Amino acid sequence: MDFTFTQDQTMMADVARDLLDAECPVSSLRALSAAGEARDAARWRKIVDLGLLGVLVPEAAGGLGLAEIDLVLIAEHCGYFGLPEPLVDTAGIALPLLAALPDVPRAAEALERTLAGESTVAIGHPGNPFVLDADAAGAILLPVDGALHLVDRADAKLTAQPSIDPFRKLFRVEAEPSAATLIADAEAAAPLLTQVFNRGALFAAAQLLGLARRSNDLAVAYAGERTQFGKPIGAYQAIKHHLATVQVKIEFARPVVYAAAAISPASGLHEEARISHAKLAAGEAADLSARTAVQVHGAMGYSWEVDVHYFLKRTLALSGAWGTPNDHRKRAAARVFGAPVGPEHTFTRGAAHG
Amino acid sequence: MDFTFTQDQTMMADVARDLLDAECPVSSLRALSAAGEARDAARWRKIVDLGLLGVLVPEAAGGLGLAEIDLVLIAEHCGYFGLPEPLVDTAGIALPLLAALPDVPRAAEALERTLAGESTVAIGHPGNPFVLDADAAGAILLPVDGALHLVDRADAKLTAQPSIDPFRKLFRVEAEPSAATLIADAEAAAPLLTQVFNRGALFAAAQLLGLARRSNDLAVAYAGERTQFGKPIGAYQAIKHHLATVQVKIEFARPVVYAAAAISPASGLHEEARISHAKLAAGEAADLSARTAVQVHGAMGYSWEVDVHYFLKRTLALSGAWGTPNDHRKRAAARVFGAPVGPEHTFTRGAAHG
Amino acid sequence: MNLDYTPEQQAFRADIRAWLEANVPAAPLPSFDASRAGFEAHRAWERTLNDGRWGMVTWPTNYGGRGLDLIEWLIFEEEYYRAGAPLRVNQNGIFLLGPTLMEYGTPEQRARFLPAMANGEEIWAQAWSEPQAGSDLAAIRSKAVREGDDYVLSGHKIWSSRAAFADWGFGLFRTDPASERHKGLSLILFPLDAPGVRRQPIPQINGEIGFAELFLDEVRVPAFNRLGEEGQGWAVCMATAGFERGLMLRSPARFQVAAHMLVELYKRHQHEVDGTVRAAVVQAWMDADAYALSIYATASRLRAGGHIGAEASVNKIFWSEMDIALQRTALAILGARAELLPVAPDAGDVDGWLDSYLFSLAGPIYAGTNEIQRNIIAERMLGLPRA
Amino acid sequence: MNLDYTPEQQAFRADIRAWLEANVPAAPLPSFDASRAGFEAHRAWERTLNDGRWGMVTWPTNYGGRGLDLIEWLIFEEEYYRAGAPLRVNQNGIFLLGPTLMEYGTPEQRARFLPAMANGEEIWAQAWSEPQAGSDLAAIRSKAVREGDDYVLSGHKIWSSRAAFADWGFGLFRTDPASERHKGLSLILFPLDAPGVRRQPIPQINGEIGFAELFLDEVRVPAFNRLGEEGQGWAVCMATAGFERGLMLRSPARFQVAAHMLVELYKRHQHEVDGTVRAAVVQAWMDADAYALSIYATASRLRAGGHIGAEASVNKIFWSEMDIALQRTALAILGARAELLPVAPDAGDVDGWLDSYLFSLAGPIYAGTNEIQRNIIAERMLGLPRA
Repeated sequence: MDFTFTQDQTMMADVARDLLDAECPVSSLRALSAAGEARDAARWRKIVDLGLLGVLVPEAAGGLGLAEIDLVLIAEHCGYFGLPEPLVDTAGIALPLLAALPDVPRAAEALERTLAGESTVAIGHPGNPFVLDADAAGAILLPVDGALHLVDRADAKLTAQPSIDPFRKLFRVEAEPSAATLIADAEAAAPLLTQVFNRGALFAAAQLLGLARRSNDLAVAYAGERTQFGKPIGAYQAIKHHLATVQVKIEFARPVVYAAAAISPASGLHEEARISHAKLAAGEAADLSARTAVQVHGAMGYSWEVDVHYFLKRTLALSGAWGTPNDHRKRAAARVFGAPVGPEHTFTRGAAHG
Repeated sequence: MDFTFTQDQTMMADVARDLLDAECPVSSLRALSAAGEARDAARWRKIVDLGLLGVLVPEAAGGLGLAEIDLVLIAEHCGYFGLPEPLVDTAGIALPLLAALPDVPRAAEALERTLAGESTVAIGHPGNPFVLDADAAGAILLPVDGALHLVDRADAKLTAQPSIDPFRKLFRVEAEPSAATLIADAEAAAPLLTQVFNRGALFAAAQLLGLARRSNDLAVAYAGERTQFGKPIGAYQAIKHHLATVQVKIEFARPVVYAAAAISPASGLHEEARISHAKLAAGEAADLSARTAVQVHGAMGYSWEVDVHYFLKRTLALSGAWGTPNDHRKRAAARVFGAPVGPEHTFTRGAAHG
Repeated sequence: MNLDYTPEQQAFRADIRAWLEANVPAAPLPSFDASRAGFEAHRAWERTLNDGRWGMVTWPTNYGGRGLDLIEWLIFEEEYYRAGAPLRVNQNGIFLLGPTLMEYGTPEQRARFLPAMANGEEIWAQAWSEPQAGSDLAAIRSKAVREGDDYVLSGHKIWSSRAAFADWGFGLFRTDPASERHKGLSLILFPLDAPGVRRQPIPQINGEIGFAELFLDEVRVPAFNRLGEEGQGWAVCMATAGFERGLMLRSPARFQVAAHMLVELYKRHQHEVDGTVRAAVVQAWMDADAYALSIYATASRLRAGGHIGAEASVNKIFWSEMDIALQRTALAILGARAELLPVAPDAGDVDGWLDSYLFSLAGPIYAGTNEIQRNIIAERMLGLPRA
Repeated sequence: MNLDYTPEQQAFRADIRAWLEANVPAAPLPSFDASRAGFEAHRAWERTLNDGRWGMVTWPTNYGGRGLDLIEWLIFEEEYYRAGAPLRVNQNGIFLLGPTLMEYGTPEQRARFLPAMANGEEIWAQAWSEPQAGSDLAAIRSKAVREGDDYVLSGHKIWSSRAAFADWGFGLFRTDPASERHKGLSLILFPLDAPGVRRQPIPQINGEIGFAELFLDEVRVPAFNRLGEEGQGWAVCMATAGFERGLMLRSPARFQVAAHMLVELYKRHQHEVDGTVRAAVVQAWMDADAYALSIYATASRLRAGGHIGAEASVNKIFWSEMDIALQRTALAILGARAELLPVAPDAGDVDGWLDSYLFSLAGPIYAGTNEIQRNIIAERMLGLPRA
């Protein structure tokens, strides 16, 4: 029992954070959205070169052979910096899925090309109505009737579904499944799709935790600068207490997200409830944090000019992606009412669904 | 359309308030509970002498022939002062029920004796698990299999059910119903019992509104006196905002309670939803107000020595009496999902249950 | 107390309902904050309203009104929102400046400004805030220097709603250069196309431009444009802000219609969401209902000679928090689709909920933040000591 | 990061579970705050615990402990609460003063006080607050005058928990009469049966007497009883308060057991309540779980050499608000029966929920109000400017 990150884990996360700090300032988001773009190819190249995409890929397949807990801090930083490029979905969801199909040549090839930064793979899942980044991907993972297909982007019909978040390019994807596109039949696909959903929810939670921290950092900074009635507004107790309340939410989402990562990958009743708890807690923290940041910024918070809205919108989008709060409350309830509860079960694993 | 009280209504309420102000200080509650008593006979006599019991009783039966709206402010004051004696239940529920049975001699007699202050009538209802004040009553209204009986206290077996509120004497009541005790058969009793419940909920709401105001008044007064870190705690923004938040709750419970009274007696979908809304809104205001008052009083708020706990306990008890929040949410939902909504329906009446 | 409408009130409701059914544009007008075309379409609608004498039914007949009372105003608003009629592009004029003109304006000022306001010829922007004077409105630095029969205005206004396209603005200016805080301010009206006025639109969170910055560089206006006495601008402005926070600007009907839409949205999706969402829908309806009842009570009291006090602050807090809760509930029902813009092909019934949610976040901020409102309630209503 | 228990930790859990199964009294002990008999029954239980070397497993073996780390402490607490073992009547001693003695006490002081604390011979009351010094603890007026080898204590302490029946008290006294605020205070231990000590019980909202006032009139104690340097009492006390707000006093297990009971209560009544109550039950479980995870993370960090900072304030806010929400949910399930005392013949399964609810209201107040905690978070953790 040791609920601390290893030195390796924090070092790798620090490297990622430093890269994002240097390469993903809000000015770059502002420039991208002004240009109507959603991706910065140069930044993506640097991320690829850092080798972060293969964290969850076995060493035999060219990755680092690590686990979710090794990626969770990096996903949190991606949320914090509002990274538009698909590092989290690629490293956290798509590649471990492809790596789980080593005997499927097309999957292995897509894995290799993605690891090399030559292409990306977009992920369709019944839990999400649309596919993110399908236009920029070389191939799209597409569940059809429970089976899993990998279709070339060129063979798919994409219908853009504009999101409030300028960096989330969503699409309805239609494609003709065939024996050629099949990479896992329904039986083989079922556990993989479960893992995809759990990883999606886990890493969305990690990003939401980062978003929560970012919005509060922005609000704290502004509250220290902005003066009204002769003193910084951060000296007023009302503002202090708003920000402290957000901080409490953050502090109690954090260990849940990390604990969920520490027990991944997994699919028991306990583990799924913890992942859902992480998504709920981080989502609530991020939501309250973003709204509080708007409020602390006053009218500025409602303007495009101030940075808050980028994180508010990402928060809104990720709150509904990979399971809504409603979906995740249901999974938490399934565990509470379907398995023993009590202090001796904090770290219990497994248990089939009731 | 005139959403103001008449001069007569406010004058009568002011008279009641002045009486309670003089006769029901917290010191009298403290003395009563120290003596293990729940009633002050002298105070009850003064209330009876003021003629308040007959507000809802027709003039022909010796009352004032008025309506719920004429009693609502008085009930609010009873809540404000934490009156232990059963003015609200007697004038607001028991007597109008008895008055609705003019052809039943035993009902008429009980009405007459109660109006004269010689006795009281306790009220059993399926919506409440126990009967309040059954020990002190001369007779008890008891629904059995849908029919309504009036049993002498001496013929009933009472089992005391101690409440956290020292002035709420609750009892399980068992009695042998007979033709002699019957005052309304099931068919005649059904609408009467509905009215009993609606009046019970309405006047509980009015008392909760008064309780909400009282707790906040106590907190505001203490916040102006108590000094910490060199200034009154009421000068700190955190305390100010707590108390302002309570005041907002109070201000938006108030018109709902009054509107519910203005359309009573009635039993349509709209009216019942409004009464339930009143009970919910006043209950939430009273609950937040009492808890905030404890918090503002600091450790003092947790002591028996300070007055807050009397109002906290009454709030707790009345929140569950005459329908729990759960029950009342259900009635509000029945109206929202069972009848047209929209701004033109604010004052719509009637509509049968769906 | 009598909560039934009179036959006259019912007849009035029938009249406005019939007129709206005949006149409300079938398709929604484009936003007045998004383009000049949308702005002008709304100006035309204001003219249509005025032609029917429905512009401001509470105004005296000589200014195009009907001289009706606040209860009829509420009925008008109920029908107006129920019919889905266009938002009022001139709300700064008709709801804020108009009543102030009637209270503080000279007969000449009323004659000059009210008719053109009523028929939409002149659309008004407000210009309260400055970069350093938001919640702390008394920190205003913009100045008005008297030169003969004119004032010369200079300064920098911000968060000026409608100023991107409007014709006129009104705001506070320091007429006494030696004054501080609330003293020495005057309320002055100025044309937005006057020489020396530069407008800089402020894109909002949702990409629209409901606000602009105004840079005033020696803008010359006649002293006639000062409303109220010189140096009394703060008192005049507070009266106006009272109206803004209070009765007129946030009609209960607006929230009741939103609650109605929420109920319909919920009914379509009730099997996709759990009991917490159902309870939130019912709560939204109850809150909108409570707000309506409260405003009817206030209107009745005002009609009987009462005044609006700190309850303007109470109302502000209630409706702004209710609005956010209501919009959030809608997003909870929409689930994963909540992030979609209405133009998305698969948007389904996302409608304008997302935009309304973002707009609702401005509620606790503008016209005095809710923090300021709570201070006001605590100090003026509850009598707690000032810090 | 590894969230599995080691075989040693699992064996430790099995040991304490077996011991508790064999030793926990079958019937609950009477409250230690309600009567001398209840108090003494709990004292006897402390002795039993100590006899089994289960009194404080983190204490060194020479004081009756097992020298185990904080993870084992958490496991101990989980099993302790799971078994429904008696509340710790000496918590002021073993959780607050004990660690402070180990940190600041001389070897002689530790030898004098720790064994008697461990075996329950001496039960401790805390005496922090004074009538004018609640949240503003530095406003303390009680004084300790040095006379030779003694201090002479005078003053008025309030909200002294356990003081109605306890043997010893500890509190801050002004040893430098010219000092102000945080300076010139010393932490002094004093017997509650010493001449000059008068105890006045304070009945609580629930009628029990967990607190007393202490009137000290020239109470003479040896200077030996001063813990830490003279005038350094504030620093010593802050270290103690850090522990109080932080890790020891509010075991996650306590809330997890409460959440477990809530789940069982809900299961019995789920058809009587709606989805909001169900969601609140699940939320209570999640919150208790999050609290446990957070404390495990802190314990892991402390074991690796970290220190507790402002997260003590974060914890305080979280558990106190969680506790109120949890208890309120239980009352919502009990419905109309919630007002009943457990002695009511028809109380059914109301159990101790009402009392727990009332007690939970003290959570945001004691050991520094949540308002103070939010100030601390804002200023020390977020770096916001002081007012």
